[in-house]
Amino acid sequence: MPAKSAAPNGNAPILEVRDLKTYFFTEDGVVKAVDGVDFYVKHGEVLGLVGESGCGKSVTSLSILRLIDRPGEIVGGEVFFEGENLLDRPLDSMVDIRGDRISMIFQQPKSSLNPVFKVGSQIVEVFQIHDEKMDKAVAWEKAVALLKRVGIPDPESKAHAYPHQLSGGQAQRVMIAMAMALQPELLIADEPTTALDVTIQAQILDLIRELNHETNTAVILITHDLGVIAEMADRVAVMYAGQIVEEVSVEGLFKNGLHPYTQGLIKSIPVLGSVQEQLNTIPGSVPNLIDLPAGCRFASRCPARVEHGLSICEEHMPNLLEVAPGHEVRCWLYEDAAGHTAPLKPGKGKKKK
Amino acid sequence: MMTAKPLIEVQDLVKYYPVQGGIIPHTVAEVQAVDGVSFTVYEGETLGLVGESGCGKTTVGRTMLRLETPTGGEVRFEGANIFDLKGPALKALRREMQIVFQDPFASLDPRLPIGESIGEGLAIHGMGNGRERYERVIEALSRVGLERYHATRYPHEFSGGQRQRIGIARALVMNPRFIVLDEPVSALDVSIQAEVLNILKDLQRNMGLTYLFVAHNLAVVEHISDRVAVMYLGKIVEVTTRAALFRKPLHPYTQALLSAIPMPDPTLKRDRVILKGDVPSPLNPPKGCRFHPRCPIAEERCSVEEPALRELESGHQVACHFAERFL
Amino acid sequence: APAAETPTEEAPASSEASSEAPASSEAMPAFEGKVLDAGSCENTGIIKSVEAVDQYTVTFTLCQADPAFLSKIAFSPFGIYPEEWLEATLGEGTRSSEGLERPIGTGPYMVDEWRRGESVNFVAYEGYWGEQPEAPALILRWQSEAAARLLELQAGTVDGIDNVGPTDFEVVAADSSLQLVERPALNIFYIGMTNTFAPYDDVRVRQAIAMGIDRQRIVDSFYPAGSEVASHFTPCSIPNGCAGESWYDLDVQAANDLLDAAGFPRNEDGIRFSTTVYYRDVFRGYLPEPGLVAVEIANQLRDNLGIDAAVVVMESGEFIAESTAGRLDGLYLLGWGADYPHVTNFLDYHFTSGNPQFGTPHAEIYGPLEEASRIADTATAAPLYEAANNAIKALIPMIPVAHGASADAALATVSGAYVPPFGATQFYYLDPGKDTLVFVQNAEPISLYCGDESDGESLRPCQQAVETLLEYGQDSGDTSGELATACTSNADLTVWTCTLRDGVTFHDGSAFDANDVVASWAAGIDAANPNHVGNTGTFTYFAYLWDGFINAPAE
Amino acid sequence: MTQYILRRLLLSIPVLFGILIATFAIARLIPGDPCTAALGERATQAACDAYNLRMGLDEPIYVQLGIYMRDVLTGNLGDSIRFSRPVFTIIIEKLPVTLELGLAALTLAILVGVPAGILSAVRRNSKVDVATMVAANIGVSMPVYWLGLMLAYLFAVLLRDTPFWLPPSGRLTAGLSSIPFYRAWGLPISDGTFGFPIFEFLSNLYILNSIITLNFKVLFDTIKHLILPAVALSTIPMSIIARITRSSMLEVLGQDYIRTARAKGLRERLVVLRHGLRNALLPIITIVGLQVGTLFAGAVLTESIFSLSGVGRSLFDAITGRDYPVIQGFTVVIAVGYVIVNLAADISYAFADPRIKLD
Amino acid sequence: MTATDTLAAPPQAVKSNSLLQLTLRRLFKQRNARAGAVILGFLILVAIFAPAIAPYDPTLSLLDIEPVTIRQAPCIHLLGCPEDQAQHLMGLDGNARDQFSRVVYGTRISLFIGFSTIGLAIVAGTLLGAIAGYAGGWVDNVIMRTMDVLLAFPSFLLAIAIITILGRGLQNALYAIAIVNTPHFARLVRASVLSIKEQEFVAATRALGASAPWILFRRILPNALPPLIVQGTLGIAGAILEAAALSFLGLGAQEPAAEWGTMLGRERGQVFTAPYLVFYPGFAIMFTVLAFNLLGDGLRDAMDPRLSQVSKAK
Ligand SMILES: Nc1ncnc2c1ncn2[C@@H]1O[C@H](COP(=O)(O)OP(=O)(O)OP(=O)(O)O)[C@@H](O)[C@H]1O
Ligand SMILES: Nc1ncnc2c1ncn2[C@@H]1O[C@H](COP(=O)(O)OP(=O)(O)OP(=O)(O)O)[C@@H](O)[C@H]1O
Ligand SMILES: [Mg+2]
Ligand SMILES: [Mg+2]
Repeated sequence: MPAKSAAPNGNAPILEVRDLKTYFFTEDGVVKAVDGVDFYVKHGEVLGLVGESGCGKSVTSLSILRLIDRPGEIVGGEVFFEGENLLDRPLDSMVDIRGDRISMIFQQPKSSLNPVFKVGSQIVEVFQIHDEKMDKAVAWEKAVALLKRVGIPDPESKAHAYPHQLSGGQAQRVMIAMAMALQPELLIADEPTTALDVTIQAQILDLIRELNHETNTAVILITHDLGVIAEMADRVAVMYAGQIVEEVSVEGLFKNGLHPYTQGLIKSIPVLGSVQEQLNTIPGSVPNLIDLPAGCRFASRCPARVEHGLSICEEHMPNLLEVAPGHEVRCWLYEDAAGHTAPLKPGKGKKKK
Repeated sequence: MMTAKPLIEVQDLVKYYPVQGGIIPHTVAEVQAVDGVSFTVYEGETLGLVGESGCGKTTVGRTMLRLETPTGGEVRFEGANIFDLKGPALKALRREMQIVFQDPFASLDPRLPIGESIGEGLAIHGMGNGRERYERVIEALSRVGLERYHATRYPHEFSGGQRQRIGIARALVMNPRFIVLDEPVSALDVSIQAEVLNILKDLQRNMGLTYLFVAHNLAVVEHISDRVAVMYLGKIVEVTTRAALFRKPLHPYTQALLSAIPMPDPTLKRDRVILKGDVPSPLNPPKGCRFHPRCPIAEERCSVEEPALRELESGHQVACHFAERFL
Repeated sequence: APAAETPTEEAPASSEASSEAPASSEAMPAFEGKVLDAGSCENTGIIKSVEAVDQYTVTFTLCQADPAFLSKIAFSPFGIYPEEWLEATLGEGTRSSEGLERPIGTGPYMVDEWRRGESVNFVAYEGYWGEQPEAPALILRWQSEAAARLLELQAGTVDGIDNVGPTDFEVVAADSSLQLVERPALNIFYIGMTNTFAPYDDVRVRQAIAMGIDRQRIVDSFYPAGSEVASHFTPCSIPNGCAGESWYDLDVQAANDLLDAAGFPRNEDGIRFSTTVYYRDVFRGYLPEPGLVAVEIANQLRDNLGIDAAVVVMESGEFIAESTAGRLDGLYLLGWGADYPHVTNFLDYHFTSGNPQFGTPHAEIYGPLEEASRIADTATAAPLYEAANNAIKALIPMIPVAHGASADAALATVSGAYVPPFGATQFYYLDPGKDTLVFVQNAEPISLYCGDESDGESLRPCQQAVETLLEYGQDSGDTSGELATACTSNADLTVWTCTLRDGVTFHDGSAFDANDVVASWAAGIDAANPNHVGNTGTFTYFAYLWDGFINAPAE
Repeated sequence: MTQYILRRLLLSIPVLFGILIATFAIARLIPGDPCTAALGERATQAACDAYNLRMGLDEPIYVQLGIYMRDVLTGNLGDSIRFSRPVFTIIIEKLPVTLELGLAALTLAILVGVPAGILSAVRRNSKVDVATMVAANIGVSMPVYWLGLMLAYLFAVLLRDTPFWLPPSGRLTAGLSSIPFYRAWGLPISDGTFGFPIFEFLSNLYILNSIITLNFKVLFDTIKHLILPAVALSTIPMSIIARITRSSMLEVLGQDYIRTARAKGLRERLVVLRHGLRNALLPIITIVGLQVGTLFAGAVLTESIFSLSGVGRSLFDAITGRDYPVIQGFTVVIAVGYVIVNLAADISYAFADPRIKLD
Repeated sequence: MTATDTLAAPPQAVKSNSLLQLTLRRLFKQRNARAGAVILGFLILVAIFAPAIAPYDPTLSLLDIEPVTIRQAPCIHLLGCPEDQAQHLMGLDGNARDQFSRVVYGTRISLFIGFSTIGLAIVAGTLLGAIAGYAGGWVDNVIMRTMDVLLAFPSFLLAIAIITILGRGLQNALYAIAIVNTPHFARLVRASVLSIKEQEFVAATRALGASAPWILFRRILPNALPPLIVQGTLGIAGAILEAAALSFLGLGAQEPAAEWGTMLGRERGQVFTAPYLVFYPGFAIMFTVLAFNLLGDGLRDAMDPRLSQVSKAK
């Protein structure tokens, strides 16, 4: 495992998201895709964001760059980037942040590149957007250099290729080249390898790690693959139905995951080399984001709730509380009715009846 | 289990897809999707088939069920070559062999209540009257953990995991002996994936089914398979028991594959073999050993001579000139 | 025609043309008169021969007396072209666009250019033998929609328009900046029937319809002012046209009695029988609103007589072919416009023994007609026409309905505007008060070689450039001299001698003489003549007015 | 790419052959006698026989077809029955009228339709969007000829004596004429000159002709006459283009690469115009090609209403007049032109979209 | 507190929603579609109750019945037309028939034209397209090249040509329009068949041993239906327009039928003198065509897979 980099600027986070709420106002109702998300990323750190499909990971990342389109809208919260609340900026001036200071790579590399432009010129565009005076030829050379750097064979000629002429792995490398063109302070990688084969995934993850090391870029790595998290992340935030339910260091997550959902998730993955006869499952399904329950969103599926016979779960929403240094959980098992951390260990819950 | 008799023998299976081109469209090239694949599936076992995207896994499965016309080779079901069957005989065979697809959404007709989807096979084969068919559908549903009232609902009303269970029920209702599971859990979230895998295992145990389990996720394959075959670019490069494969992989590709899998354990330290380059196109596969351009141990010979699938240890076959090094 | 003696001085425009003409301007050679001769009357219609007796005298010899001869030869298809020009541009193998688009005649205007799709442009011919036109330039355009034509006139962009729509008569009359130029109603609209089809084989049915149709209502509602209900088939302004009894009055009761008697009782819906009203959707002076009238007649048949009639519109050509061959099994709406001012033009064409149009011809009708057609004197012929008209009324081969008025319109500033009853307006009489006279007609001409054209839209421009031996009066069918100063006949009307005008030159500068007359007639009427090519080769009016070609190919 | 184009060309050959057979069949299947149509209502049987002999109408049908094919392939479209003129010449005269009208309408349709569609897509569900789409829906539902009549009524009658008055018919005000450029320049070109049809064809495009001869009076007059028919004719294609642009733009704006462009920091206007429009234009090219057919249908009616003597009107007249050679010639030219336009659209699509197989 | 004791209680057996119901619901959420449906409903009512709505027999000439002249201007009492005159909302036509009654009756013909032509075209197109798509090979080639040739002619020209062959009249115009529209449906069905043929649920049916006709008629065609319905609705709009245009030229419906295009064509010369005779029939055509266009657009959106994904994600 590569060594985790230490935050150079002390503990001041480069990005801090507070109580972010992004809703989609659809014909069927309001989809509360992100409903009060809090987390932070420190300089040079890799934060993993995990959760099941549809829990709001992508929407969260898009909200940071304010790329949410109608019918979606960021309805509340704050996104502090280097101390500035991005949500207070005029939307027009977000273009100064995007691509320059915060950049992003997406899950589907091939569809994320414009099919009618050469990949070289799509990289050149990044330079020219943020430095209008830059000479086209200079920009092109820089683009070729970047392609070389991300390991594209024969970069001079591949710069002239159109996206459809690249393989998925190559396209993702082009995306990464584009994202790192201006050496951003923060890189958001939204499931960057889901569409790729295992062997190619390893190459791409390697590349992101390299970027993180060499330029000290902070990374938010979004994935639903706990294996990727284990290999890449320093800290992890677990999302469930539009909320962060647990935030902890990566070791802490696997050794001492506290939230019942986290635990269920970890137990349900088949692990290479350890043969289990039955896999653990999480019964039921994710609640409808339009019609959310009043209490804990995991309550209906929570085995701990049944075990402990907690009724508060279905009535009130627990808070995200720090239960140990650098370890936050959103669960009634660890909170008392007054909103303080309760000294509870999972499996030994007090009966609330 | 290993003493069981072979249920299906695949021999030198070849499937090329013609590529049309030219001013007057004609076949200008062939995609060598499957190029001489042989393996045996024993009664009651699960054979895992892994490999990267596009290496021909699906094609193997579909060709075995005659959903594609083979270019060459044989597939014997209990000794009879199914490629020779026609008409009623073929129809009868269809009851024995079933398939569950990767995409749980695309594999169900969106305008049919799922009960009808499941019962369709019974109707096609004229099995039983309406009532009996209905009962069997309900039974199949309950086998996969769904309720009676689900029968009248439509696919879009189900979650991915449920849909995949419906797909399984559709295969089950025919009482088949062999099911090709073509990446049945790849599209699902981990928690749902676990649920489906559990069902598959239970069913196999209870009904004595034989599976060909196609997947690209090695951990999943390891979890469910008795034996595993690894494919690379239309060829099988290694076949062996689950234990042997994960303990002592003999093919450099298998090794790389295993090491490339991110393990959900941050404390684990591994020496990773990161392969260079991309998977080459099956349109124009490399000469000699198809893996040699990316192989860390490739030598001159590999680019000229194609390695045969050799049995190095009992029940452990490898297609590599230098596999002995890893023994 | 020998080239002009003084080719260039007066007519510079013709210098080019005259240089092409054979150079024979030395002393006048002895005149060699050409002859067109059918040999016998077996091989021709009425015309037996046309002969250039001397340089300025032409003789027409006929196979039978023709009292209408003078009226006929004034008709524009019989215009005179230079002999050499005909050979050079309209002969077999020599026909060119020049021949069909830029006719060379002797008229006051010559065709400058035919801009296809847009206009035919004329300029005054400076060498014209008569007076120069009032407007030095004439532009003829076309527009098929009556409303749009009127709009152009109202906008003042044109000086005159053809065929004012029936509903627009009042509009024009009421507009002080416009003038309505009415054309006498020398036509007949009739409802045709074929007596070989049931139930029209029963004269009682025909009579019932004749009495059951309210013709007055049709004329009042669908015809412009000046139109009248027909009392006879032929308009009264034609001598002998109105001889005999007038047509039936409206009598619905009597009509129904007749139908009852004929064995067509009403069924429970009040319907006696079903039939069809055929028509073509083509505007004609005799039927300005064909669609409306067809529906009106169907309505009247149903309401007055209990006859259920479907209205069927047919393609024009097909309609004419079917109706004139007597193959339509219902009623059909057709009419006739006078070609020349003689009663034969109406009656003989429709009711001769050989015409199947109304089914089996009636001897009671064609008998007197054949006899009358050889009589030149109007009064002598009168009793015969009276007999024929009375027979028509009694036997009802068709029902005459209306004589439709039609009118042109012009700007009030145009002086001398007129519409002649026969032939087309000669625009050189009109003074628009400016250099160019613009006139809009219904449609584009088909070609400008009018020996082979029959539609008014082609004949009108032809008539500006090409002259005939005689011309019609401005307000009557009387003829007067044009290229001929006079034509006289022998006593039995079979030999006509025309004295030609001296000193007339064609637009190309060549001089006009008797041989040009013979050549022009030969091209039209002699099927064996090498110049008998024309546009389509039909030469409709030569064949029809003269009862067939000389040397017509055997059928 | 060349291979793609060649293949597309090759694929159109059977269609072109089909067109030839079809046009031949259509002309022969039309009931009625060409003779009476050609020679008039009073033609005699003898004249008709002679006529049929002359026109080859007495040959067996397959011989006629063979002759017809040979003639068309050698560029001989025959002579009009009614006008005794080469069909080719007639096309040279009529086609420019329709072309000018069609191009004007198409230009108008694109110039209005595309921006309207973009605006509508970018401001989805706004008032602008709703208004544009209501207008577009009304536009496709409007009968061309009716709109033409209404426009004529409005501009020629109601607005008479105002500066907005527009002429309801024709190509030029009477008295004005567009002098062909070769004559205006005194070029020695006449009927027999090599390439004359081309000169004549070009000079019949009045706008072009009056521009190159600097005759602005005629130019403005031509444009004035063109406005109403072009507007009437353009409504349906305009509405269709606006709708396609909108939906295509909406689809494109929802694509992943648009998000990428935004994430790069590109300004919204450029995102829409550079990344969005470029991709959204692709289906529009195809639609524009197909609109040529709509334009033609409209031209038949528009030319009738505004009395323009173009291909549409002439063809309609030829059909009612049973002028076989004209029907055949025009139909072949129109169908072939239509095929070529759509071929061109396909090929330009291939140029515009790098994803189409480059050989 | 029973719920706390079980996990993920099974959802109650609520009434199931078929895709059709879903589509309909989505359809009626759209302004466009709602407007279209309302107009269409109105028109259907007008068509059904035409005899009750129309004050006069649409073929009755009022000459001699009322003191009228042909093409008399509208007389509307509300707008000040004297009460002692009979009311004619849209004036009288060239045959002195009440135009309002004719416009009302015209609804019947136009709706009939729309539905019957497109119905025919869909049946023929589906047959041809399904055969071509499913059989492939030379059958496909022959059918589709023929369709290509038909498509190579601008459709209106083709329709005119067909009518010229068959003869004028409403019935022949209907055939012509049906023929002209058939290739579009054939293409659409073929494309659907080709793509649906490759869908996994078809492979699943094949794996069950289904025969070719079974697959074609039970799996493929029902799924090819949605685009067909959309195209059909829009096609009806086009067909009504085309039929009216043909009638306008005198090639379609014939007198005395109260067909809007015929009415318009007959009186087009009156646009400057009696504009009401041109305005109302034209407006009626536009209104009707608009209804189908709106509905078709709405249907397309309602069946759009992209939109259905949003609801799937929930
Ligand atoms: N445009 C939209 N309109 C309506 N709902 C939306 C829209 N975009 C996203 N959502 C909803 O927001 C929720 C969160 O979506 P998001 O894409 O963030 O999920 P995710 O966690 O990234 O899932 P995945 O792993 O599948 O990418 C989902 O339930 C989705 O249905
Ligand atoms: N119908 C077809 N026509 C042409 N080529 C095909 C066809 N089906 C599959 N192929 C090609 O054959 C090769 C093997 O495809 P196959 O679907 O069997 O791969 P796979 O191993 O199942 O991949 P994945 O993991 O992506 O499902 C691929 O290169 C594919 O592009
Ligand atoms: Mg996501
Ligand atoms: Mg596969």
